[in-house]
Amino acid sequence: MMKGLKKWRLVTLLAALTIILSGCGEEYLSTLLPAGEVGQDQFNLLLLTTGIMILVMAVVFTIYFIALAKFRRKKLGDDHMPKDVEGSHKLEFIWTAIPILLVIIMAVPTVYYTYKLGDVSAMEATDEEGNPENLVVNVTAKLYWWEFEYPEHGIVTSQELVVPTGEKVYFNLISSDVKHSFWIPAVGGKLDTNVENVNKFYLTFDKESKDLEDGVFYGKCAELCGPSHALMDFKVKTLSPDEFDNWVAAMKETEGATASAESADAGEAAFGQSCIMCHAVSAVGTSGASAPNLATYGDRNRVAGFLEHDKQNTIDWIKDPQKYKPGNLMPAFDQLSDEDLDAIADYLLDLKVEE
Amino acid sequence: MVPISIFGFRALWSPYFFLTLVVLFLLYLAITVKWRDRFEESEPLTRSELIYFSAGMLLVYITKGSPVDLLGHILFSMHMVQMAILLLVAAPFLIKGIPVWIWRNVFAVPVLGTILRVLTRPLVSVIVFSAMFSVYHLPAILDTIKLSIPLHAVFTITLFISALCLWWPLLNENDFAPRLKQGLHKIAYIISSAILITPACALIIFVDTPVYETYQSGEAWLMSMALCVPASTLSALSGTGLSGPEVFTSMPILYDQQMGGVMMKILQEIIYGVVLGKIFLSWFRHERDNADELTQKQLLERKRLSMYN
Amino acid sequence: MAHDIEIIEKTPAEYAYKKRRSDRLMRSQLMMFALMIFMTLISFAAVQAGFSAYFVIPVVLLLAAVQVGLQLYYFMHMSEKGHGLVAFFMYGGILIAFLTVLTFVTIIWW
Amino acid sequence: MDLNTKFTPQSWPDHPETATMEAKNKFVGFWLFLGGETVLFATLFATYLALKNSVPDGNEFRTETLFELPLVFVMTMLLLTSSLTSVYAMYHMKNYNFKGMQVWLAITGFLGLGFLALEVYEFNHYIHLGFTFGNSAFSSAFYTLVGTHGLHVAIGLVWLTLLILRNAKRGLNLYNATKYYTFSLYWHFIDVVWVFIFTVVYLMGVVG
Amino acid sequence: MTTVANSVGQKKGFGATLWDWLTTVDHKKIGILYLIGGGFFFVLGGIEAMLIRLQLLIPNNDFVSAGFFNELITMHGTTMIFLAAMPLLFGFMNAIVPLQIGARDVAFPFINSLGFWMFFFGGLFLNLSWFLDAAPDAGWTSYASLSIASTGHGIDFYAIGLQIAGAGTLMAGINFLVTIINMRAPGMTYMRMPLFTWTTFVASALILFAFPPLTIGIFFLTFDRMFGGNFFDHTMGGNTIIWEHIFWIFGHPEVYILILPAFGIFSEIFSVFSRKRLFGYSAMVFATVLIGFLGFMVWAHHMFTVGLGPTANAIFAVATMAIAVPTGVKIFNWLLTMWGGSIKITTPMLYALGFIPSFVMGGVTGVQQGAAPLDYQLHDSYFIVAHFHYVIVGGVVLAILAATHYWWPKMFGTMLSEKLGKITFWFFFIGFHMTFFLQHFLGLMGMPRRVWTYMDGQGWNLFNLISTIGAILMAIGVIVLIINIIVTTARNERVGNDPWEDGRTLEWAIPSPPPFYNFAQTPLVRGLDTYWIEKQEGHKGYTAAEPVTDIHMPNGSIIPFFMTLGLFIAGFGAMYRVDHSWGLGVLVFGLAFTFLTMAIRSVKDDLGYYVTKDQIRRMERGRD
Ligand code: HEA
Ligand code: HEA
Ligand code: HEC
Ligand code: CUA
Ligand SMILES: [Cu+2]
Repeated sequence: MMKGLKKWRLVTLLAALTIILSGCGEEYLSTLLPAGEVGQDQFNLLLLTTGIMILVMAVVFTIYFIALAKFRRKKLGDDHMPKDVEGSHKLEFIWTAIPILLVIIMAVPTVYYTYKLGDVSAMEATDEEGNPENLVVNVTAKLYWWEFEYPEHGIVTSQELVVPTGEKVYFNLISSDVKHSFWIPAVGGKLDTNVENVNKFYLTFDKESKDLEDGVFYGKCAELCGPSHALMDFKVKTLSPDEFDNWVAAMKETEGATASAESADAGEAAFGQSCIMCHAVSAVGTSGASAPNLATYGDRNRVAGFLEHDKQNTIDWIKDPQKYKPGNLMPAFDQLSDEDLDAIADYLLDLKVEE
Repeated sequence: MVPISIFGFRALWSPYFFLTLVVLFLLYLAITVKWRDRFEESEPLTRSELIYFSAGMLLVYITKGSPVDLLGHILFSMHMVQMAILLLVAAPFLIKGIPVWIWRNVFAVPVLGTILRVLTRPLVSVIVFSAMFSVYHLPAILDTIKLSIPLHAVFTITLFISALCLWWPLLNENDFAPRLKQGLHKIAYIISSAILITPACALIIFVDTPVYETYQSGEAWLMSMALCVPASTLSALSGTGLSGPEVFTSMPILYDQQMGGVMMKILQEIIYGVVLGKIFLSWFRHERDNADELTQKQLLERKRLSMYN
Repeated sequence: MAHDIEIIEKTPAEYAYKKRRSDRLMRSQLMMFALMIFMTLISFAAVQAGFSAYFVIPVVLLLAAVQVGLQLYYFMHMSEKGHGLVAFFMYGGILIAFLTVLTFVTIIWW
Repeated sequence: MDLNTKFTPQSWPDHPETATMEAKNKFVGFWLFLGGETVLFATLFATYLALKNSVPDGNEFRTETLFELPLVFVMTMLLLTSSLTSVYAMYHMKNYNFKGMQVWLAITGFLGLGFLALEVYEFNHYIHLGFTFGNSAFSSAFYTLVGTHGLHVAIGLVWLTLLILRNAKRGLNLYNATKYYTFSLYWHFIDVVWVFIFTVVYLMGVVG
Repeated sequence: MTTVANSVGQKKGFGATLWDWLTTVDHKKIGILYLIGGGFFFVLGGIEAMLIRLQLLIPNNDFVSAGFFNELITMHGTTMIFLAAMPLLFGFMNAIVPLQIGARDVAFPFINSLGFWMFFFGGLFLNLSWFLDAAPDAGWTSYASLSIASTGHGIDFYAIGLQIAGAGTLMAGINFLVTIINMRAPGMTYMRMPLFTWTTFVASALILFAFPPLTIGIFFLTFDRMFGGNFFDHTMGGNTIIWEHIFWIFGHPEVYILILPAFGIFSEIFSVFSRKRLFGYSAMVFATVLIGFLGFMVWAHHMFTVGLGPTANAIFAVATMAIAVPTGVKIFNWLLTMWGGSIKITTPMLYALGFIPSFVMGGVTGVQQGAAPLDYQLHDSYFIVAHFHYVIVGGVVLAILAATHYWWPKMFGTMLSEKLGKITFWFFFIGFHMTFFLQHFLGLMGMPRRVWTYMDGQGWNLFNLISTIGAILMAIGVIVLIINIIVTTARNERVGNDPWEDGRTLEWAIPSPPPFYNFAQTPLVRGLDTYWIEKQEGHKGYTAAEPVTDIHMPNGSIIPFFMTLGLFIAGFGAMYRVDHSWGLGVLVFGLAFTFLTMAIRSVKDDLGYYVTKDQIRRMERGRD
């Protein structure tokens, strides 16, 4: 009877919590609206622990307020002498045993999910023909941008991670300068990108991003990495498996693309003059570039990961990157003429692989 | 998944072992109650002694006789739980369950008494126990032991005796045999024993491949099952696809092994934690009940210190 | 006045007893020293002899631990009266020392 | 406390190192300090173990080839012996034999000096081989661990010298007895650390 | 040598007063020095916090620059933890613990003063970075890859400043330990020690074992940055994770070093203002010890996302959750202390009452973070910021404010205004919850911590705005407290021994403020809450353990000040050695200066002086 009552209370509590918690936050950014299995597991753990915590607090607050109401000196009189009690073994046993029980209730799923989420044994699995069974993305974090390599397909992109929905995507994470941390709040978190070893984990993306407000999920750098840590955002596009395959094919088609300084296109020429030594415009390659790959620049959602994606911002950025992202590693090109900048921006905004 | 009941009643419930324990228990009752007056200086059996002894016996049966034992041969993690309970709970219970006057007589036996006194010296007992425990879990040794019934029996019993010796100095309250008088020494003793078994646990926890042949699918595993499953049952089962632990559980072997190390460490820590709590409590009582004496001591010490001032 | 110093003379018998005791203590310490030297020799010899690392490492570590115990208990008198809390804190330090070393050889990669 | 109180072997207290409140405080405090030092050295050892033989590509310094045991053996013997000589010094201190104590302490000091000289020689040798502090993470960890111990020895020597010289004229009293005693504790502790250094760094290093 | 006459204190000139404070070794004065130093840094850290909050008031704000913001958070965290919270607690420990155990001073008065000056000069060094070059900017945790990469001398200031301050802390820790072990009055058995003394004891033990790793870690950092070391340079075989481990091996015990004395303070307050002995005293003591012990086994919960592997994460997760149990025991014992008591809501009690709900909320979110897979989401988000401000501000800072009101009359002989005290409380308390409660949700909504600014349109604007307003309320509260102190000091109404009237422990048995020798005769302690027992039996004051005798007192000394000054100078040398040739000279000079003062200290006998029986009798008579 008692037990039934408690269970019932817990369930309503959890239900109420779900409603309250999901009421806040943006769909593309909030851990409270998980868009993948990992995030869902973590969210469930959040609900469970929050439920227990509210229970604990309810008990504490109840005793607290009753004591406060009943035993005020104002009520009892100034010379009331309370009886001294040394303690009570029975009570002490109760409030040791029950918390232990609660801790065990939390510990079991904790350990279970720790192992579940840490299981990357399938990462290297291959089918009969030796093809990898799972999509693996190599993430390299750099001051202050992200590079995503798809080793199976031989392509690289930056600032925007593109992944298929409905399957486990495995990540190899490393940093090439100082430590960063890779976090997509709405999908599941989070793993550090250390400088000296590769960290591995997986995420699942269950929701296509095109219905979202910006058409992308937001990704964040979660470890302090210098002045522009706050701006080291990236975006995540989740596509249906078919669309993803198309995207990969389109990416592969940019093979060999380059910007020639002699080109008739003024933008391409200027770009080939000043920028190509750092920025590639072909998406085929491996990680290790010193600057973001711009092959998909026209498809992007943001400039440099966080600015509104438009021509003016592109120009402003090229003129004075430090103004927008203090401490980043791109030099200013304020010596370029306005026409050149304009042409470069047009050229860049035309670099697309999606229709 | 196959249920473990396929091994049959004898393997599951070890009736002979059970009978042995019943006989031992009757013997205990006989000595402590029936024939008690034949011993000088004997004292009536107290209720707590009876409870401790019965609980100890029950735990011995549960860990070494009941299906837990069988599981312990299939799953390494279960094996570790079994070890922890047998060595760290059942052993002290049995010590506390046997009345002091019996122990006094045991320690009075000429040669045996001397040996026991050496074995229960704190420094010796803690080292012997940790060494035996660690050696036991070296893969080569464990695999060998688990393939031979006599070896297994001998080692288990010796290990159990060394556990009794480990607990002795902590529990003993009399001077006829080694004891740890001061709470601080007890704490040091417990902590050092916790430290000394950590390397073994840590190795088990952090090694990244399954290291025990007898807990992996294959020949060795099947052979080791002979330890607790009658040969006839086992041969009857051959051909049913009994290949290894994976028949009974979905847990990967490596996880089973790591979990074993973790279980051992956590159980050991909980048990030692309880003991530490008890030591603390008795220290507290001591301080409270002897406050006047302690005050006198402090006054004397004060006098000594101010002598040259 | 409290800072008048009282001087307590030992009787000749007491004094002789004290002398005897401290001489005995000194002799045992000398023996421990011999033991320590001996253990050191074994350690170096075990390494020089080129036994397998799996054998040598536990042995030298064990010998080191024993030697440290001897230093603490014989040379530094940690077993004497009035060292209870001292021992407690030393053990505390050793416990934490142990944990630190343990993690650094296990969960830091490589 | 009066420094001029004269004791005789007969009136000298059994435990001069804890005969007064100040002395007892110093005694306990110093032991606690050693407890802290244990953790301090543990951190150094742990780091050393984590970085042992961890060098950039192409760097060929390894424990197996670098360390030479004979030298370490001599150093060990010197330091172990100095531990014994300081025990002798304390034996005389407890018997109110000031001369004996000073002499044995001086011997302790010379043994320690010998140890330190060999260590300087050893480091110098390595540096000439090119194994400098900045050579690799391994070298940094090695020099920091062994060097911190060496620094402790050096500090001990300075302390010892000051003690011996300062009290040479005025002899033993309850004020400086504790100072001598804590010094001897310190010295033993240095020895304890060295036992682990020669085991963990050198012996285990040579084994690989 | 100080003579008795001037310790008793006639009117003195400014120079003499200053000299007196620079050379003092009296634990009560050093306590006050700690309060002044810690209070100064608290306001400084608070101002930094206000700047942080103002910057985050609205999206895309450019009130401060990105680099400056990182300096702000780093200095805010470092200042608050090392230079404000800990020293303030040390202030109360120094002023109160010797009184509670019936001692005339701490075990090592000289080292006590040295510890203070080390803290003060260390803090000064750290904060001079604002004016010279640049302040540290890698977070208070200074994770290695970033702190090695950081240019300028900011991190060098961090390393050297903390090294000096940390050494002072270690000394203070050992000093308290020995004081409590050796200097307890007769009859004060361990099981009769007031809880504030107990928690000081355990916190000091934590200091003893937690600070050496920090020392070493900072040395590594110093070597890597200034002397060509390679501990954290992975291209040379180094490993940055070593820093994280070492920092948290120190860092987690550090948070218990902060909270345990706070627990002690509240234990005293609950019992006094409920007019009832502490419920479950022995369980409280055991829980304290257990928390201290477990505190060393959980550090990797700050590193769940580092990639240590599932096994390590699982072990540390479970160990972390276990700490909830002893802490819970404490919470319930406090509640049961109030239960059946006679609760008087004074300002200190108000803080204690505010503490319970605040701390429990912070504690339970801590346990949630302990669930490793959940922490993958929470780590380095504002949820963490919310958690630790709930435990630190809701626990430690409330305790410090409570102790300020509670012990002010004992330390200064005059009561802070209760009315202003309550106003402070309400501003601070409401502001505190406004600031930090919503930060939990900000974290869950995806806001990482340590962000200089945030874009519009992420749904974070409103909560950040509210949070900033809350911070302003807190600041108002603190300002009211400052006014209270000024007004009270000006008014200076003297109070007697036991101004709260329900005092239970020994400090209330002697005058406020106590004479420089504390107890004219050493007290005899007759039980837990010994002064309460005396009062119940109708006695005035305390029972003496011995007749009036001459009292031995330590001499004041300027050496600690100069010893630290030497290190302070050497610090600049070490730092500028890299880019100026004179650096080495300054380094050597500073160290030599310190060694010289050390040599002077060890060669010059310092035997203290005596206050004679007659003088004591005269002074005690003069009082009544
Ligand atoms: C005074 C300081 C203080 C205190 C007391 C605590 C207490 C606790 N802390 Fe906190 N913590 C910090 C200061 C503190 N912390 C700081 C400063 C950081 C961040 C550092 C940084 O990164 O900059 C941090 C970060 C931090 C993390 C890392 C988060 C991350 O970065 O990913 C974790 C993870 O486990 C954690 C856990 C805990 C736990 C379990 C407790 C427990 O001790 C809490 C126990 C208390 C209770 C649980 C409440 C009372 C109990 C009951 C009423 C009984 C019943 C309860 C249950 C059964 C649940 N803390
Ligand atoms: C003891 C520890 C302590 C204390 C007391 C506080 C107190 C406060 N903290 Fe602190 N905080 C930390 C320790 C502490 N903090 C740590 C360790 C970090 C992490 C740093 C890092 O990431 O590295 C942190 C980080 C931190 C952040 C996150 C920064 C980020 O990640 O980007 C924020 C943001 O809101 C914040 C706010 C506050 C506020 C508003 C207070 C308030 O409670 C402050 C209240 C005090 C005042 C407001 C004083 C005001 C007095 C005046 C203003 C007087 C007026 C002046 C005159 C009249 C001259 N703190
Ligand atoms: C020295 C190398 C370097 C050169 C030369 C350089 N860049 Fe960059 N560029 C960078 C880096 C590094 C970044 C990433 C900055 C960040 O986000 O922190 C970047 C980012 C960008 C971005 C934003 C990328 C995105 O994915 O949103 C654009 C657009 C860009 N650069 C354009 C240019 C143009 C146009 C030129 C030539 C006129 C140029 N860059 C020259 C290094 C360079
Ligand atoms: Cu990259 Cu923060
Ligand atoms: Cu922590």
